[in-house]
Amino acid sequence: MLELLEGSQAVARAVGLARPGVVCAYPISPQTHIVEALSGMVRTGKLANCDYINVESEFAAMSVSIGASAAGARVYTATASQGLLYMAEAVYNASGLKLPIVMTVANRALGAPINIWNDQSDSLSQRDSGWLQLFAVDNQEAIDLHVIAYKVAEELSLPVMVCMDGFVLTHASDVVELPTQEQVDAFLPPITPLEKLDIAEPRSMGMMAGPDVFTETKYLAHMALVGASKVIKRVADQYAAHLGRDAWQPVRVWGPDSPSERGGPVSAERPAQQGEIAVIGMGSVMGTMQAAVPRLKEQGIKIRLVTLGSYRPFPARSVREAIGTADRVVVLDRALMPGVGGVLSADVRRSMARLGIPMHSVIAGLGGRSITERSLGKVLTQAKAGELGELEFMDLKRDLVEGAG
Amino acid sequence: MAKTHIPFMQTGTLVVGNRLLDEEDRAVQSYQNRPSTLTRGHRACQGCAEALAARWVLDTAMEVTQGKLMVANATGCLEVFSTLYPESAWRVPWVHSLFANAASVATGIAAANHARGRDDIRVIAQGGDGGTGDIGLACLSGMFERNDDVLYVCYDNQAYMNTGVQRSGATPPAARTATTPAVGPHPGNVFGQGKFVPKIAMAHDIPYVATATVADLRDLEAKVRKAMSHRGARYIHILVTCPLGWGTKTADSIKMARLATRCGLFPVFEAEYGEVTAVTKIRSQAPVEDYLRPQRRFAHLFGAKADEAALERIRGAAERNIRRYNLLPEGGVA
Amino acid sequence: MTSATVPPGLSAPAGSSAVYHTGSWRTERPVYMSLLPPCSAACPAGEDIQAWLFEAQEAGDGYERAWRRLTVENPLPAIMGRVCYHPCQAACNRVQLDEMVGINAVERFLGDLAIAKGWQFEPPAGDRLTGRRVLVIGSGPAGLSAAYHLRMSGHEVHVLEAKTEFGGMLRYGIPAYRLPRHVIDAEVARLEAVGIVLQANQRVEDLAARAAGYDATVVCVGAGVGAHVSIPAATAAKVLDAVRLLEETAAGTPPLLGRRVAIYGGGNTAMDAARTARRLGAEDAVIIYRRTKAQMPAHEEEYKDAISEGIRVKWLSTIAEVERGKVVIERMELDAGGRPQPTGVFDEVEADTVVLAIGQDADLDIVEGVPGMAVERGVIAVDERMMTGVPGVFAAGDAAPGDRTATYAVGQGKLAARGVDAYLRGREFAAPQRVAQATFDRLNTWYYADAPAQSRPELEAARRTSGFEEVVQGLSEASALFEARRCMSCGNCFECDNCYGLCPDDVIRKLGEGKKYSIDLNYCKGCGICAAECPCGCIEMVPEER
Amino acid sequence: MFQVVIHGRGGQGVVTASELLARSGFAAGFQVQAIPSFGSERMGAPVVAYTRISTERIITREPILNPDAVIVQDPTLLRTMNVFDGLAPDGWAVVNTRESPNEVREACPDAPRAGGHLATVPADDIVREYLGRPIPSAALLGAFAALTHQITLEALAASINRLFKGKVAAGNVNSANVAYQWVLDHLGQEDAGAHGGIAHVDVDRPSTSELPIPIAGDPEVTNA
Repeated sequence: MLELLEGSQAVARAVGLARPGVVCAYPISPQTHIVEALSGMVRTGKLANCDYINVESEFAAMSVSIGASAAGARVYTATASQGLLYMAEAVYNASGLKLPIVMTVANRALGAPINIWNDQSDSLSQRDSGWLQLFAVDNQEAIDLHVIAYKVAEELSLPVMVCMDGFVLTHASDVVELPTQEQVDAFLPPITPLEKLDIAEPRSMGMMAGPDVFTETKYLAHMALVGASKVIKRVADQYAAHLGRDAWQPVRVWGPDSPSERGGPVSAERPAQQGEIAVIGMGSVMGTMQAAVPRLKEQGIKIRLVTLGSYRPFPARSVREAIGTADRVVVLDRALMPGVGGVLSADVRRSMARLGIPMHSVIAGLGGRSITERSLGKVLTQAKAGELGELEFMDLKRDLVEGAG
Repeated sequence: MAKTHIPFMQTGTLVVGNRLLDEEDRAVQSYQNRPSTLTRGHRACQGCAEALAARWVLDTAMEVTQGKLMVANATGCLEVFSTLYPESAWRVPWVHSLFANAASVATGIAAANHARGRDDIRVIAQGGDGGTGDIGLACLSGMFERNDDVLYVCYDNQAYMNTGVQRSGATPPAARTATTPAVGPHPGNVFGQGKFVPKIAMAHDIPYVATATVADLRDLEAKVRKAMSHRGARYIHILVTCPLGWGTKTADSIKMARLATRCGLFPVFEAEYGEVTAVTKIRSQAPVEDYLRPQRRFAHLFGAKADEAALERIRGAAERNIRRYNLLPEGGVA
Repeated sequence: MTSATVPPGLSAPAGSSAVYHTGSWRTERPVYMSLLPPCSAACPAGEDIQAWLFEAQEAGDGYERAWRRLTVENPLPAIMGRVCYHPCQAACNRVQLDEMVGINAVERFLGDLAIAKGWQFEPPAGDRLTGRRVLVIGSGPAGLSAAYHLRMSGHEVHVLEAKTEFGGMLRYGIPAYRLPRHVIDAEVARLEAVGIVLQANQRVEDLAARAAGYDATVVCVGAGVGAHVSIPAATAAKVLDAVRLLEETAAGTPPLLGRRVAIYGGGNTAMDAARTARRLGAEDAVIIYRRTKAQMPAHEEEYKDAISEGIRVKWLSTIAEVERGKVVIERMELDAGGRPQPTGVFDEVEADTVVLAIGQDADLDIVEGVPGMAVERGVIAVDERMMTGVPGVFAAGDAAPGDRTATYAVGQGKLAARGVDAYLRGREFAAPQRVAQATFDRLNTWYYADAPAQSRPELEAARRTSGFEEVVQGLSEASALFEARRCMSCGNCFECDNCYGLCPDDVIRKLGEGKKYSIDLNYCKGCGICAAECPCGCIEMVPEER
Repeated sequence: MFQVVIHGRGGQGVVTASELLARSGFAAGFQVQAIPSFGSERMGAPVVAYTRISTERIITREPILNPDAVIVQDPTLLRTMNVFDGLAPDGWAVVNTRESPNEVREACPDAPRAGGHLATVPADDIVREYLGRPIPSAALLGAFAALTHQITLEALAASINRLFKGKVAAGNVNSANVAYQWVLDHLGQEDAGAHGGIAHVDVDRPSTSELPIPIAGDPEVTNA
């Protein structure tokens, strides 16, 4: 049933359908509406057999999640921006402990200067944390992704960040469709943790590892994420099949000639080819980008969109395949490594190292700067013309920076 | 469990076991088949009172809960010496996450148990003084303020021993640590205002707060029992001797804790809902010097350069405790 | 690494640390000791006091176990519980904490309880009977003790008593108000019950003749002859010795003493004589003693009891002359060496009778002229196993060298019995090993509950002097138990579980009640807490030899 | 695709208006999208929200740069910012003010020039009367319905009743109803304002029976 829902409300309902046992969070914009809604669902009993814990910090939120997950509960939390950094120590810990926590990151910029608006600096800063990071393009994907995330997390015994652009998605009302409780129950059985605190079989979790075994634990963590790509893909396909409709994909390729309006996985779409520009990005910017494509096409600029739903693990092979023989690659990067360039660009560059295709990193929409079809069009026009630099800051106000510093 | 009057039994409840007592009056530590929740093979230093206190606390809790217990442990000596992979000295479902978050992890465990209707499984969080009162204070306070069903136990050895004896918020004035060396015009730790976490705990009006030491097992066991008889947030703060950090003989770990209480520097009491309800009176008062002198961390207070002014301030602290908690028995002499 | 693969969460099963042996860290190891407590060290009868108090502490059935443990060494607890001067208590470590443990009173409690309950000794089992026959001459404490221990060793024992009733000085030297006769009867009867044959009215004149047919003989004839000094005395003056006074009183034919009695001497016998005189009707009994109170040999308790019964003492006085109705005394003063010296100052004390309590001598008629038998300083010379110069003839008690107390006699009787046993079995006599003492500094007295001593109730003073009713009443059970529990078990594990409970490394195993503990040296780090916190000091840290 | 920008101040229900508008479009079977542009604003600061109504799936996430219609919830904004930025000359605008459309045009050069494309509504007066609180959103959406016909008054009433209950719902529906009628009554009168406020409104107040949706005294009736 289609509904008009604010993204946060939709996500809260999706999380509720997954029947978590413990939800805890600390308020930070723009994640608040999600946990507010969940607190209400727990209070009213709509979400039964669930404890909602109001904690005193994000660090505590992740810590409570760790405890609850270690005790075998399905756990949910949400955060953003500074909150994610404040919980960073526990973020790494949760993945090290192999706890299948699902956390929504309502992507937001990092200060200073303090800024509450959307970019993706926060979750991307945790790219090495050992968590899976899955991105939603729109609120429908955000809904689907939360259900998928639990299934993936629990199958892999790894924590998952579901990343959705703050405000742009969390606070936007869209027409979406939630799966039914029956559908989710059938898809997502009760959690059976690989390992948990168990009075019947007491074990010690979170032990110290010496030099003799630490490398091996990290190797295993690496291999677990490498292997996760297949699991993610399978689960996403299962989910779509289960619901009988299109749903989130770890990598989606789209062009004006795509058989489906949202595009499809690499296997179902042709890769970019000569004469085309492959545009790679994550999150809501890819919606706006897609909207800009028809006008660009009119200008003779052929675009193939590669939308990454999975950032960690990074689907390098799919990205390489999707790029195909494109003339050039433009990465729309919502996060910056100062002194280096775009965060996502670095991953893309690594995956296409031997392709010999020029790549442009476009830093776009930092701190809530609007990403417009017009600006995207401008960038791609420049790209087509070979005028785009290797690293560009979209809509940079030159007058504000020239002479500064 | 209320302490009951026990007729004269040679050693009464002063010793661990007493064959003259009825079975039900005996300490859990005296049970031949006690849980030994923290068992042999751990790598604590010789004479580690923290290891001892932890076994006491958890064995009692295991007894009370009939084995339905889960434990969250902060980073620190207790964690490091007990769980170097692949060997764990714990015989209880146990998890270590981070330094600062044991209280929150415990909250999560309790919530998970509650959500699946297993409130019969109880949760204990434990950490050292740094993990509790310094870096972990926010999580601890949150757990208290929400009145989460967790017993938090702090093993206070008065410094960051795990990292090589640096000063913590619980380090006593004048004590030498690696970061408060005994040099300069005011050697050792500063005379600050102190941070006594039990009083911070009491400020949350939680159901139960108690202090204890490793010198009085029965008192500690009774307090753990009492704590476990309450629901909600509870806190027990245990003074544990650290031979390494204090510079004491390994065999003197119990004696030093005893002297800490006998001189009044460490008050032993219970508080319920923010009010002190019981005080363990000083059985036989000792001068603070008796407590300080055997500790190398206070060596600069004695000898050729005896720091009488510092000693006087420490005496003052002991007297203040004695007055504040009414530590002397009726008649005022112990 | 012990695990084949690294588990995903790097977890480990409970208690898996057992594979890690921390015992290699140790430089000292704790060792459980059994040390000689000062009470036992001081007990002339060699009682393992700590051991039987340990049993008594448990009350109920523990009393009988305590009594049985006690009577392994001393068959006369009801008697000794009354007349022993309990050097054990003077040695008791608890004196340094609060007050000594009332061991003697507990012994008496157990002794009386045994009589009341009719507890008997276990006679030697048939397979332990040796068929050897031993003659014991004298049924005083030494003789009874020797007879008991010999019997328990499986020998046939025959006791000959010169007097009409058994007990020797217990009966004839100690007043009934201190040692009621039924108590002696009961403990003697118990000895007869295990097959010891006692015969009264058997004065032995010819040792060799009487010893014929026995494999060994123990001479325990005591020291029943009152010592005399030469004091100028008027013929009308009535002078008798304390031994006679006590003996005749005991036999029911007390001598007439008159209203005022002077007793000469400062020992326990003097106290007994004075108190007996009061009971026999003397209105005034005054003790005349050459030295000061501090030098008085009488036991403090005996002295106190005497004073509380109205007995007076003239210190630093000697009797210069006895006249009718009075004695002339000379005042003495102590010289630099603490010895009394006459001053030439005289005084008079009214006295109808003078009782001499200045010592007793052994009655050595029996050994006179026996070839090989040596008498030295008025007693029969013996070797370390109490054998006289005559092979197979042993001596014990007051007739042998050593202290003249009933308890010492019991101890000597036991020693002689061991000597006899070794002699009969042709074994080397093994002198008892002296082990390290449990001194006070070894204890951790923090662990003992604060508990001052219970004193035995005493008969009101006015009632005391009116007869020979027992003055010092036994402890009630509660009080006896209290006293028993005041024992600190010096140097001997009493299973307080401190080592077990206070080990930070969980390396001590409790083996079950009565079985004590074992230390797993694979893990013991040698911190020494167990030794430091052992209340009774029975754990010693011993350096590791590497 | 019909794109609407709503300007107002924090606390005036701008975000709610955006959602009500989207919801009303959704009720009519359209694809919709409502995006509030959040700041760290508190009560009183300027707020803008965007609503798209379309027959096709809406994939863009950009802010609306060239709206088809602008709703101005607070008249004070007219002279502090260009609320009509990007609006096509033949675009639509609803302004909460007692001024006449031409008075608005005078102050704002980018305001719709075309006759009948700019409606001014004394929405504050209306909601003061029918709602009792200064949240003019529903009234302005009522006016918007009358002006643009992009949504129906019935759909708006249904959306209001979905979001609110009881007296608040009834007050908002009534306000929307009255404003709707106001626009019908005044559309094309480019110089007609409501300078007399609600008193002026009262003079020409239509009888309840003439309103598209009967005025509800009893909120239960409205909810039903």
